Amino acid sequence: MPDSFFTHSPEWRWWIVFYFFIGGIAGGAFALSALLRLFGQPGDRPISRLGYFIAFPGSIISGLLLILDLKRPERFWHMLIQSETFRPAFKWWSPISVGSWGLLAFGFFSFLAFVGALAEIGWLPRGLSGLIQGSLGAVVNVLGGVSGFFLAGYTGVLLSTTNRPLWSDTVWLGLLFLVSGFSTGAALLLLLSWGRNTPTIRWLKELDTWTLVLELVVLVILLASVGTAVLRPVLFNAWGVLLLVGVVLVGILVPILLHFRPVLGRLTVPSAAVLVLVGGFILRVVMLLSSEAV
Amino acid sequence: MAEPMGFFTDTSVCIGCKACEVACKAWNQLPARNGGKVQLSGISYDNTVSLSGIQWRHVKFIEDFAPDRSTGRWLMMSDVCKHCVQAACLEVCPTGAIIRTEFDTVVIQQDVCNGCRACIAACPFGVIEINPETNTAMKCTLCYDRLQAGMVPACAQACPTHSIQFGPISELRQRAQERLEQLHAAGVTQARLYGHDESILGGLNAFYLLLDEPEKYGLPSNPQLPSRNLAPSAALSAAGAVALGLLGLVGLRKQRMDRLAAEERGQGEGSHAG
Amino acid sequence: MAENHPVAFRWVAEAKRRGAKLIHVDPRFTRTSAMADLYVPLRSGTDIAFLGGLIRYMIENEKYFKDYVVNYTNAATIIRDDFQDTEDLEGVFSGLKEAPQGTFQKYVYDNATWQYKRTAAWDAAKAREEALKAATFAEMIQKMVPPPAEKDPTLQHPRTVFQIVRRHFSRYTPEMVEQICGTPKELFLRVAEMLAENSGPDKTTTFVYAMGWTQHTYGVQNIGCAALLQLLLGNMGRPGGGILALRGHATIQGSTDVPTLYHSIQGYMAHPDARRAHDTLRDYILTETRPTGYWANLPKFMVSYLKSMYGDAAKPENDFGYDWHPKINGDYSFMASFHAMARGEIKGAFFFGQNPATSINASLIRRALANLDWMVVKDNFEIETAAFWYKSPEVQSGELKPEQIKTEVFLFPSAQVGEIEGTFTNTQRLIQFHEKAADPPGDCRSDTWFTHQLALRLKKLYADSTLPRDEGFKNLTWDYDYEPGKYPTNTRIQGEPDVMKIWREINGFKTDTGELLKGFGDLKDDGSTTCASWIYCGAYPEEGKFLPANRNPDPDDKPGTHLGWGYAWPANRRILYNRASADPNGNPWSERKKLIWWDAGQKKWVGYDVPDFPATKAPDTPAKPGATGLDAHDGKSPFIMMADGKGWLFVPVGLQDGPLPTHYEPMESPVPNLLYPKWQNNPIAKYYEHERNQLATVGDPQFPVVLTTYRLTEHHLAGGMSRWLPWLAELQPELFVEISPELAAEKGIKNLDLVRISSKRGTIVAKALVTPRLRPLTINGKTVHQIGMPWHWGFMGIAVGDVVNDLGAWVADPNVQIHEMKALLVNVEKAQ
Amino acid sequence: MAVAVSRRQFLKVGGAAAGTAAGALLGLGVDLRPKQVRAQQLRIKDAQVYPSVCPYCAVGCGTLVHVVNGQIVNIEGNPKSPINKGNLCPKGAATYQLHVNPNRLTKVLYRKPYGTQWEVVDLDWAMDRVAELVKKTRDETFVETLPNGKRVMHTTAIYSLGGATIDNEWNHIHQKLMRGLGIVRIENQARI
Repeated sequence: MPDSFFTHSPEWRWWIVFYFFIGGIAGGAFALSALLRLFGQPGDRPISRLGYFIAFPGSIISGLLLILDLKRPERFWHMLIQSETFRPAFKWWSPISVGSWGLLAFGFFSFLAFVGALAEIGWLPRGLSGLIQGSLGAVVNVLGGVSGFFLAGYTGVLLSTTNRPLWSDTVWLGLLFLVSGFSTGAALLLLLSWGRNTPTIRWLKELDTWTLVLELVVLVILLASVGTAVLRPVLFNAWGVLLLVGVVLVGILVPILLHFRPVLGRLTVPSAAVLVLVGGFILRVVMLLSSEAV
Repeated sequence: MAEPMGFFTDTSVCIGCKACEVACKAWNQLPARNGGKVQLSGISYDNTVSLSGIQWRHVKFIEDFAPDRSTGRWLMMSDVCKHCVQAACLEVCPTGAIIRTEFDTVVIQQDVCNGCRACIAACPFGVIEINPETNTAMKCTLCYDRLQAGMVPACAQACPTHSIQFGPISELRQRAQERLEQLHAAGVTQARLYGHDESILGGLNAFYLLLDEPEKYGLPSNPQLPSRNLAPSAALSAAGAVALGLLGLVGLRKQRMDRLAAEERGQGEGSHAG
Repeated sequence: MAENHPVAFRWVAEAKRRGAKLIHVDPRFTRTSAMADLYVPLRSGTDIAFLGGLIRYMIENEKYFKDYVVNYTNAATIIRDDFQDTEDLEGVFSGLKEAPQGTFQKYVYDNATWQYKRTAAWDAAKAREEALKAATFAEMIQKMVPPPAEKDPTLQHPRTVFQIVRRHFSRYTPEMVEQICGTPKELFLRVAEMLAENSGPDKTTTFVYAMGWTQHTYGVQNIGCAALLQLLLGNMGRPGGGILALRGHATIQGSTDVPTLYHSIQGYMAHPDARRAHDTLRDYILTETRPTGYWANLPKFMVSYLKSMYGDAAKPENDFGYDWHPKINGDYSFMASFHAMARGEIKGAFFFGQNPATSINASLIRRALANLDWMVVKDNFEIETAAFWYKSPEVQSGELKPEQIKTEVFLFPSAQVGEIEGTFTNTQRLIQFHEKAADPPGDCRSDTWFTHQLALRLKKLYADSTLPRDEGFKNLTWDYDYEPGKYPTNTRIQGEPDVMKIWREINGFKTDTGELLKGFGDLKDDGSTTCASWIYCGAYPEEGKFLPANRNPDPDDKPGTHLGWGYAWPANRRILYNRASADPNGNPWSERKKLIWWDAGQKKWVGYDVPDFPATKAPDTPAKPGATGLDAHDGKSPFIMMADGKGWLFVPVGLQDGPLPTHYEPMESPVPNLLYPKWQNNPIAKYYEHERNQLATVGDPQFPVVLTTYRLTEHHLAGGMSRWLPWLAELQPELFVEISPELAAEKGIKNLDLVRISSKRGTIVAKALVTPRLRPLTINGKTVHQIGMPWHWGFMGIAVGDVVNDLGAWVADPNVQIHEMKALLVNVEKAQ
Repeated sequence: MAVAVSRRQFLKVGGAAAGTAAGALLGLGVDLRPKQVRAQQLRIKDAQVYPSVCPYCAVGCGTLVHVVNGQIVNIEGNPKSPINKGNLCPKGAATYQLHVNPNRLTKVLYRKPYGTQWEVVDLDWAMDRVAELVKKTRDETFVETLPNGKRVMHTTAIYSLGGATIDNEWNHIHQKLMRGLGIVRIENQARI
């Protein structure tokens, strides 16, 4: 029996599934927005603002979900501050520790960007739009983008840094979640800008398609790296079917197909986006719960 | 700093009486599962089933008989936290709740733990779980309170057959070696030690004498630290992030090229509206 | 042993570490088997066949310990010419006759022919007549001394015990053992060889048993058979030898010594009995005293006992109140009493820490409880017995209705061990004191408090009676209240008796000075001493010195007898008959096995234990012809309680069912008795007839499976002290039945399936635990399946389950009336 | 102490020897910080200790009962006892729950003849009532002599069962009371 089968389940269930999903979207969306801000055109701004509007609430929800998942939620601050000495608690080799700081950082930058975006559309004093413009904006975008990428990807690294079946039997999970976060972030942006057809949208569509291809490649490598000794008990069952149908078919292949063959007319893009989101969600469900079921 | 202390569990003399389980619960005031009202597991005489937040000692029963009963053994083993020298739980704990004590044992500080369960997923032996009464992660403390008072841990004191031996690690290792040699001399060639040296997680401060493969007892043959995956996993993710960024940039560049090309063609229709 | 007495097994593990070999003989592969060097399966209830085979092996292969056998046992003694063995009578001994009414038996034995052949003619009846005329008890006893028995130290005479034993066991060949027990011959022979190798001057073997041997209709003979074997191997009275009973209750030994048992009064004296020649004190003494050996002192024990009962009112002129003392007139044992209760002959009952509603043929017991006018239950939890009237299966099924049960029920909550001070006597006869740590909660009271308070109330109720029949009770001494000003102040409980006053009475004192007695050697038969329990005399030798509270263990290195820890009766001796640990000349048999020995310089016995022998009696002391007591023994007779000072291979008196053990089948058996086909069962076994107490026939096709019952490490008895404890309930939460994979396959039963188990008396349901630890055996060419069930469960508490004892039968051993829950016939089928 | 040092040295060597980047990381991943010492409160620190004996089987293991403020807080094996040297079986180890247990009865329960439920009654009342019943039944069923003229002075209509789990002192006074009253159906667990 593989060594990972002598372990106990941490019972990271639905709170964590949603956190990983939403955190991935938020991180991905911010990263996309940052790309558009740093390297795009002024015309890309509306979409990037949309990304900020997604990212900040996403970070708040992420934090809440994470706290709700704690068995002692009132002690969530122990992640950041040592309860005995009140000094900062940071262990770079503990993904949860790093993740907590990462989420905090992401929350901070996405908040700045959120404020900046509100300023851009006139809901807040115009001066605050400097948070996402100019050199200050560049700093916010670079750091926020990096922490967004981090948020999307560390969740997989966290799972791999255990001794659980599947999770710890591969080192590709972080990458997979990162890619998936990016694609679902893009999908949500596409969905929310339903009906528009701008270069930014086309860029997003294109990007999402290639990201999905990359996701499929990473998923295949991941499964191959896990090996059948682990796959048999973990995924050679209903979970595996869900992975194939829900993620590979519905969440990846069909959206790619729709990209090249827009058979649904005006509904093609949003449909594909919805499917990508569904697939991204199912990916988290399968990756977390199939291991939990062992 | 006191000398490293630990358990040597000699399964060859374990009679499966479960005194260790109850003595542990009595001393640490741990509740029975569901108030004691549980169902028969059907797994030999094991009804506590596994280590958990309220089960810090657990006796395993393995019935190993040939169909014609020409050979037959009933293996028993009292399982416990291994108090690894390289402890996975301690490594991943984000709050600092898990500490290494002056006895080289690993203890979860109950007033610090916030129940994130990283340690549960990290432990290669399935030792830790949440105690439903405190909602914190719990496991054997090697009776830290008793150790500080110079007392023997409750389970080791209760164990009637010296299957659970407590003492300084150096002494226990020597005793284990002697016992192993005694058993080998008596023809019990299957006997082996598990976790007595640095080969497993730098050494287990609760190590075992087994009468068969570790897997037979539900022990991983080659347990590792979770951090083995950290660097490669993080590196791949970082590379992925760079790749995705580049993918985006390529797209943006292509977009710009397209626009420039369009402008060159003199078609000024603004496509950026909205 | 590892199953039910894990801490005692500690020492087995220790011995194993030092090279000792462990053999486990059991129908089931248990946690003890798991630790054994050799596990030997056998069919439940065939232990005498197995042990008999070993006896034959030792004799035929001359593996017995000759010096020991010749000097220390009655092997050389010649038995009366008219004695006939089972070999002569095809399965019974001489003296079998029809049983009188009311014994629950078909036959009984007259043991007249089992006696030693005397060197001169002797008329016991005439001697008794003479004795009755004697002035003192000592003179009476003197007149009862018989002439010596005939002996042949060469053991060649055909009527020597040795030759009779040899002939008696000649049928128990390894082949016969295999056919009866189902134990492969090779395995049996390995046991025999290992036993022989590990016995002798330099080594000893010990036998350890529990209910697997006792709970049979020949339970006493099972133990006797082991004793016979151990005497042949020279393993009695020596360190590392003996036969150890693993008893199941904290003071089951104490409650037998200080007997809450109907058949005996203090210190193993027979209860005065209207069916025997016990009419007067002198009759009683003449009937019960063995004139030679230590029992010759019985008059002192008895008179001191009567003094403890009736105090100053017990005088020589009124036979020390003997006439006030009740006499028994029948079998009042557990099953007999419930039989009487089922017939409505018992009106009131007390149940103290015992739970009969889950005991043998429990359904019948629960129905019997409904016949009581009143009952008192005193326990820690609401046990099944207390709740029978609304919660029993019979009420659930509607057969009994609470509105129709007249019984007035009291349930008194009890104090637990940490809340009371007192003593327990463990299975090694060691009396240990436990202190009170805290008050019990609420209205919980010690049982001592209860009985004391009840007695004080009854004393008051009878204070004005002038009826002759109440005279005894009015004279019964009852002085346990603390002296004024001495009552403990750190308690809110009032009315506890003074435990040390109780001990004054148990230990005894001089009636004139009140001075505590130093030991039973101080006892007198003239009323100048009072002592409730002669065997406990000496535990409290002086004020402020209470030996059961001693806590001075030996240091780690030596000698390990721990004479300073607690107090073992008699006289703090740790190994009984330990004179046998030295050879006839008084030297240790070997250096390894030395315990006590004769020190010629000091002219006394010395060593690690208190000698169980007159301290200054030299090994070369000759027996005094015609003397009483120990003077009748020479210096080479270790077994001081026996009339001849020898270990009895052949038992002329004391056993109801024969002087030698004989294999019979359990009352319910799947096969006929191969050894003696004419006698299937113990001919004098008891059977308590009742319509709800039917037995299956031999090889009954409706009940083809052998059921054996047992206990688990995780629970205690009927569960009254374990099934209510969450920590224990979770360890073994539900009733199960252990079934071999072979039987399970045959019956289509899978692990954890619900299984119905039925006997001729009842049906219960349990979860299946299919395990290779059980195995079918081949008995005389026929496959016999055995199943096993632990009997801890009941319908109250946290861990609940059907009552396994519902399956049991009221059949009993004729000596001690123990039942036969270890071998029953049942049927097994899937429940759904 | 020497061992502790060599063990930590091992970790450093192990980390360095791993060579690869991942290996180095792994080495660093192990917590090398100095061990922490944290004072633990021993819950029997100020307890009074009473030597006792296990109430389950007849092995007679020595136990220690710890009491704080009049409450039993712990019961464990007595290391001094030559019988068990501190060891206990699961039952003995659970003795604490025999004392401190929510399922435990603390009041006298009484069920009237033909009653359908328990009533809680006063201890004194119950004792008085039992004494009355004993007297009544004894007086109604007492036999002085049998038809054959043998004197027996007993009643066989009252039955007392139990004792093997209860102190010797109780066994003594109880059998004395019973026999003093002429109650001869006295039994305990020894026979079953």
